[in-house]
Amino acid sequence: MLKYILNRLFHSVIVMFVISFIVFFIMFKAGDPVQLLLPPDATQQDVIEMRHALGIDQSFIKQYEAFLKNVAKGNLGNSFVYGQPALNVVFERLPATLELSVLAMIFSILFGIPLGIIASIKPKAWYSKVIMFLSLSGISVPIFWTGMILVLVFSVLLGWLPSSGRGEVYLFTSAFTWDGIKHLIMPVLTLSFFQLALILRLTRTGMMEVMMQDYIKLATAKGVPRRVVVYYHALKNSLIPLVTVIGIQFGQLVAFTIVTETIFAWPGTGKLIIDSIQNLDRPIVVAYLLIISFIFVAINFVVDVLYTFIDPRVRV
Amino acid sequence: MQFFKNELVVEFFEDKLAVGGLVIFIFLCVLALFPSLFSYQNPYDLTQLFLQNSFQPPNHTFWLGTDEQGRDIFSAMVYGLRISLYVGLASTILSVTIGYTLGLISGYYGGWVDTIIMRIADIQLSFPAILIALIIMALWGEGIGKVVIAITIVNWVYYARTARGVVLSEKEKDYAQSAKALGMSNFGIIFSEILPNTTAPIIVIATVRIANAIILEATLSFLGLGVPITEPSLGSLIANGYQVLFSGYWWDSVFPGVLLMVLVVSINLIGDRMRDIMNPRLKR
Amino acid sequence: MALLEVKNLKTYFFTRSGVIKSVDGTSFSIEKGEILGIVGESGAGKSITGFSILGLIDPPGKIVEGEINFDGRDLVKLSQDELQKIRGNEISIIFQDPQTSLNPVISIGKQLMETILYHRKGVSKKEAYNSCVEILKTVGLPAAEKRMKSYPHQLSGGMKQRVVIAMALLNNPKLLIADEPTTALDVTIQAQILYLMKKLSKDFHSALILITHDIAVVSQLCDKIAVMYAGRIVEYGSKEDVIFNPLHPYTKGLIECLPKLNDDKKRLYQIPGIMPSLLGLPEGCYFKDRCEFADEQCDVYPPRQEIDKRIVFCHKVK
Amino acid sequence: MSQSEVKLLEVKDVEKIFNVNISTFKKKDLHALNKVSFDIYKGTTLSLVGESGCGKTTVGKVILGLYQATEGSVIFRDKDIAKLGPSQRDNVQKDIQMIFQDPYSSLNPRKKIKTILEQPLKIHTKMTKEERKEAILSLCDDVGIDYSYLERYPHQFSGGQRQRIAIARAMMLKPELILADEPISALDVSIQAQILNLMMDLQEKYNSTMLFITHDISVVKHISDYIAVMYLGEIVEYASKKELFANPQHPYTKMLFSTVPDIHTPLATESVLKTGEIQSPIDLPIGCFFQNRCLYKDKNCELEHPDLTDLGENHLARCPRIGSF
Repeated sequence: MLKYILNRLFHSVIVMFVISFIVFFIMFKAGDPVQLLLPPDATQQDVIEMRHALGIDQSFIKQYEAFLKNVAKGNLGNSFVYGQPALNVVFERLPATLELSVLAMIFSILFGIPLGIIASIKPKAWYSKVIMFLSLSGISVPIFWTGMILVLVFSVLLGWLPSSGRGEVYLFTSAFTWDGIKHLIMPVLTLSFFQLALILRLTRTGMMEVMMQDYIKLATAKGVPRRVVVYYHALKNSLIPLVTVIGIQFGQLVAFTIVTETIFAWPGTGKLIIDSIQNLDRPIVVAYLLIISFIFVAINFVVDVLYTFIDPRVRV
Repeated sequence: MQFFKNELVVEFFEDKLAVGGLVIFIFLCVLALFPSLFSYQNPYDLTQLFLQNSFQPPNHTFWLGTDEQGRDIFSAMVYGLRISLYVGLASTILSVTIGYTLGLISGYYGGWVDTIIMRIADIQLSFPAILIALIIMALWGEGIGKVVIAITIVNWVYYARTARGVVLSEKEKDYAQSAKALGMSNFGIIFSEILPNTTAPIIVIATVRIANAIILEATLSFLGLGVPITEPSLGSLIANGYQVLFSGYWWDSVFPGVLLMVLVVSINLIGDRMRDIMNPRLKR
Repeated sequence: MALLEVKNLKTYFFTRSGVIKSVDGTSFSIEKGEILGIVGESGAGKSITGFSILGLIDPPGKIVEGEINFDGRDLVKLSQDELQKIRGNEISIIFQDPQTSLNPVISIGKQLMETILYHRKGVSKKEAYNSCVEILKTVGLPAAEKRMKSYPHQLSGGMKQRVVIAMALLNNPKLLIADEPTTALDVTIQAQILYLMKKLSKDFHSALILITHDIAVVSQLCDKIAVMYAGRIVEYGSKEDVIFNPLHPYTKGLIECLPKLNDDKKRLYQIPGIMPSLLGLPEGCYFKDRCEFADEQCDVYPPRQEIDKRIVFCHKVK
Repeated sequence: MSQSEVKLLEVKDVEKIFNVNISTFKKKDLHALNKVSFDIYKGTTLSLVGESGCGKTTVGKVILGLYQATEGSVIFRDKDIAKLGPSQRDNVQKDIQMIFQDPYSSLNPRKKIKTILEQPLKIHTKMTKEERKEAILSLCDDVGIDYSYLERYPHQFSGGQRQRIAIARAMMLKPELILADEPISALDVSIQAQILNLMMDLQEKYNSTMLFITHDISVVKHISDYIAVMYLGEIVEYASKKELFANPQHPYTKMLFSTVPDIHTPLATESVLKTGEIQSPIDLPIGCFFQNRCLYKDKNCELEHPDLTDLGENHLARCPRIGSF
């Protein structure tokens, strides 16, 4: 067991290492930020000095070496734009992003799984068809469009909810204040529509596949009540593959905050990365990508380990 | 008319929603293929635009209103549809070709070929798809061709993984073994024996991923990192209209959005039905 | 009175390609403690007969006609809730493939215990646990306590089938239905399982319906035999009569074409042709195209004949 | 029966070891075959009998080239093919053909019957299109396939018909050696006899040699000249059919014979419950592989692995205690 966990941990570290290389390589190729940073009337001397100050006048290998050394010290360099350590800039905004993602994920699971089960039990009933059609729209509508329409309806036309910003923050999150909640509703809904629909559909297909199995028929044949067959025998089997999906999808959610935050002017990392990409603010982009990948890899690791607990077939 | 007697085809047509999706999709394809037949004006021909027409709400002349340059929204949508569809189809064809081939080879040969291809896929999947596309576009700058390539790079993994999975089970089947025992070449076994038996899941995923590619392109364009504004797709039309959405000119972005939604829903309806009838695990 | 009496049972499947009459008017009965064998080729309707008794037919299948009288009740008329009380309690079933019969993510112990707990109110978990360990020992599973904690993938096919048998016997059912219980197993394991089933159904005073394609297995185990062909019973009688003096040409052919242990290399007797598709059944006797005795008389489906307590459907039997 | 003393195929000390994952991070050796040796004589049928997992199919796949032997040799026409894949065997391969167990998966569902039958000819002969057609039609007559079948796809046929097609494909090149891996076990009882008869007819007509792989003892009695009983990757008894059925020696053979259901014998007795189950081929025991199921085992059986010894008249058995029980 411990050996397995260490094995997976080692694997994760390798993946992180490769990712760091790719990310750094991409940013190295990305172009020269100096042109953007200096005023138009800067002299050639200014440019050379600035390049030296930023450390980008050296060879790729040298830069990468320096980069790795700094990473080991927990230093990803100073932001070209903000002048502060890049990690700090990203970490400062991370809670706002995670708040959105976590709430959206919880919301999607809370509604997606039960609705998926309902739609799987009687696939031909009218309510199943309604659920399925709605979920189809869920995976068909781009996130930015959902957000736009929500703003148009609830902020512009009805004036019920604020259209931008984060509202009052209490202990890292705005979920504990009424003002904060009002600001959260639309971004979270926007972000969760697609996930909810996806989880719902996967639950449904999984349940329907499991319900065809012999062991479900045998459970019925030995007189286990219908609800136990569905909610214990079948659900337990179909939840196992869902864990993987939910793990992967959480990473996707974090990435999709880029869109949500743009629309709702949410002060998180998504907005930061879009700005930084446009400014070629290399340290910020690298820091952001590394942190996101780290979250992603960490989740995959947790899912792998979790698997050995919930699925007796892979238990060591 | 052998085609209409095929069991899968018959089964497909039994679902009214799916047939509806197919009809709408075909209609949209016709619109996109011959945009000039359906539109009031060529929205990119500046000689046809008049500033006095700007920001007109929907009316008799301009069914769906006009934008700030006096451009007919309906006409712009038809042209935008063309680009959205092009990006979706082109990137899907490219990524199917690349992913399918790599998946077949990876699954059939196994060993280090498999390890390398699948490790690359694993690492790529360690990044959220949209992030990869975003970075690529940020580095290369906008452009239709670039969007197609970015989406291909994101999507090939899904085909590769699926194809590999199917090949792993197909190559152990007796028909493949018997071809091998006959001394057939590996190339022949992969492409002439195994490939025809792996198309069903690939077709299903491809349908779903066309829809996905269209959404991804729209999202990139919305963020200003997709197709250039001179050749707008539905996504860039929405982005363009979004800037004036709260000034009351809602038609500028809402109508392109509706069309985008209809397009994606119609493709997903088709994909859904195909998934249902081709899923061997739901068949008795 | 018979424990189970099936009268004119018809189970049809309403598919896209047409109505499949999987079971088309079969009648048979079984007494307490008796063993009945239902033999036939795949698609003959034998498994569907077994599933019909327990009301386990899923759409597009449906019991369209007939009675299944069990212990004074007509099972066809009962609701799913009422059937649930009978399933696994008064009537149990054993499936063909032990590999897929047990839930892979629930421990053997839990799967056994729930069979008791849902049927017998007032039984404590402790008591249920003890009965389960007891029955695992009865079916010959070593280290029963340890096995209670195991998951199905940790057991071999033969062991899983023992667990399924144990599960079926837990509530001391009056009737046990075994659907090809040994087809997926090796001969040596098959012999063990068959022996066990015969012995246990005696010890537990359960009647047993054995559904199989293997006429040799049926002859070793059963008191009565029903031979099914294309959804209908063609011959039905005591084992001695059906095996050693078969009347219907199909039964004769089935027995004749078995390779025998005591003869030398020579051509086997063979029944020509194949069983007709249930979607394209011929007019008249379903077997006529493969039957050496068939003539124009066989263009009408043969009537039921009772000859010395045996039932045969064939014009050529007098 | 055209028995002869000419060896067509010689299998010598063949070993096959698979390296399998037993859990996510642990690999172990699975000994599928342990020093298997036997000869097949021209024009005869040798049956390999045993329960699932005894390695009988692996033997077939090594001879066919789908697996390469880890050790040992397979001599066919003076050539050692044990470690060669099908495409490395030059002109030898076309004389070894296989009939697979499951006719539902052995025919490519996307190919017409015509294409399936033509394939061996295309790969191994220089026939013209006309000659190929001629050959296919003439074999259709032999095997009992209607010419109209040729334009159809496999899914339009029943199991029995498919197996006929599979047999036709195997016979296409008129091979000297036919490997038949459980060719009838997936078929209905009334069809099994048809296929068995067909195979015997063809063998007679083309004077071919057959390796028949099966778990079904009653079929073995019918079709074979020689029988090898396998257990856990090794041969435990070998004899001519007559000798083996008249005089089975190894405890495992006896157990197998006693458990075959037959309408003339009664059900096995209580003692059958003591016979246990086959063991995993990973971590084989030191002594006799059959020890934990053997009703006659003594201490020595746990210590020493017995050799295959000749009991006279070419009857071999792997048990030192024969005669003492």
